[in-house]
Amino acid sequence: MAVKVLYFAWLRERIGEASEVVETNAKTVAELVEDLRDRGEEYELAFADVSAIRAAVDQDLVEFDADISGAGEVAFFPPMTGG
Amino acid sequence: MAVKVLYFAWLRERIGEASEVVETNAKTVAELVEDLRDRGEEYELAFADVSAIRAAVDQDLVEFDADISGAGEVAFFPPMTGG
Amino acid sequence: MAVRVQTEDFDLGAELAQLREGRTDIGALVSFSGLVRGSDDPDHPLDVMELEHYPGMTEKALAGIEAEATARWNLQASLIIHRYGPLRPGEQIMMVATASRHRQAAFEAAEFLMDFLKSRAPFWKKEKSGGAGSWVDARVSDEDALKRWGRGGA
Amino acid sequence: MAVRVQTEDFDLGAELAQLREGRTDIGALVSFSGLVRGSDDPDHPLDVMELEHYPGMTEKALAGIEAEATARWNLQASLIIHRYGPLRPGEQIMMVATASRHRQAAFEAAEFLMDFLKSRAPFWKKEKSGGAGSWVDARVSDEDALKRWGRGGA
Repeated sequence: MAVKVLYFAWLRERIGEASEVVETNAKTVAELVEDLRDRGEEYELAFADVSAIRAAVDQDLVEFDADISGAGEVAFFPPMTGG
Repeated sequence: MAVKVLYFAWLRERIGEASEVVETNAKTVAELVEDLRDRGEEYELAFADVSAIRAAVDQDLVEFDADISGAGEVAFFPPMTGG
Repeated sequence: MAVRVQTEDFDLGAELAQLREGRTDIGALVSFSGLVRGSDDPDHPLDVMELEHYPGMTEKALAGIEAEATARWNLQASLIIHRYGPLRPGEQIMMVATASRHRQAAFEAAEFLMDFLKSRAPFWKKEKSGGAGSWVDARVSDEDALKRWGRGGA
Repeated sequence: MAVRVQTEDFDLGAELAQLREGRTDIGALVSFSGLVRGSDDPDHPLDVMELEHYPGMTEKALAGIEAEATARWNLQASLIIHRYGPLRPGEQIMMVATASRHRQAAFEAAEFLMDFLKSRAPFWKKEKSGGAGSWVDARVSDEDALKRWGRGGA
């Protein structure tokens, strides 16, 4: 399936894209990360330490074992610093 | 000695005075209250329940056993309701 | 660090703007303002709340409370304004503001100021409805609120 | 109950005045505003803080946090405004305001909103000094602050 993937903050900078459409068979966020790592060195670097990365599926914060089947967009970003 | 005594809120209303100068030999706030009670029915009524009354000596909140020798003013009032 | 006791109203926004004006060392600014609430009982609407205070002691008590907050927390600025006299429903009674580098100090100091103002600043409120007036009782919960600061005295 | 996400500045005083305008059911109004602090290091002054956010998710997250505060406390009114884009030292980043009958609910709800905004609203801050930029790390203490509300999730 095709899924829109978004990157924010230093993830966006390392990957060099704010968003892209990815063809994937991943069923969870964690599987999607594995697929993304195969896309090149900048992805490997960006996703080197997933403990420092948060994910949202369709704009809801989720854990990495979350289902992404049917998801419109999946976003990756560092821990948030609002306020 | 002569001491200035002030009353606030319902104490002022019951006694009918905002302040007065009292001649007393009282050494503590509690002894002053005893002297004041002798001044008439309105004082007896006002000081009937001292648990509902707070006292300040020279504008500092004190307990009823506080010393008043040398005090410039002693004030009596209900529990405060600022804010 | 300032304390004002006055009959006239104050401009909350202008006071907060002034506290931070020209400064770049403040990260968190907290304000509390207390307002006169109307009566819930339509048969006894609140006409006016009369605030009586103890001139002299009031300023001393407020300055003392503010000095203690400043000693306990690292505050960049603070302000207490308290009105007295007749106040109508919807009017501002008082405000406190605290400015600090981080939010926790600003919040804690503002709550500390409020807890002490409630039970240690010499103000008394009389509610007038129709021709009748009644003094507002102190709340036990306000006295209890002081205890969390590890200090029950004046 | 309102949420705004915007690049332009806001008028804290005007927002607070509007929250209580014409009302007599509010007894306590609390505001928090967050400001850009300058650098403590004179060799590396902060030129600008860039706030990036996730359009769409931001509004959804803020509305969700506000709805939860409204469900937990009896609030007469609340407001969240959060800016994004480039901000200079001294500028306002965001504000929350909570209005309630009594001070405890207003204070608690404001602190709740802030704790959740810090760690659950999708904003990221980049500090620029000279030609260099560095992303502000999330603080463990901010994540810990959520735990007191008995809820660790989103």
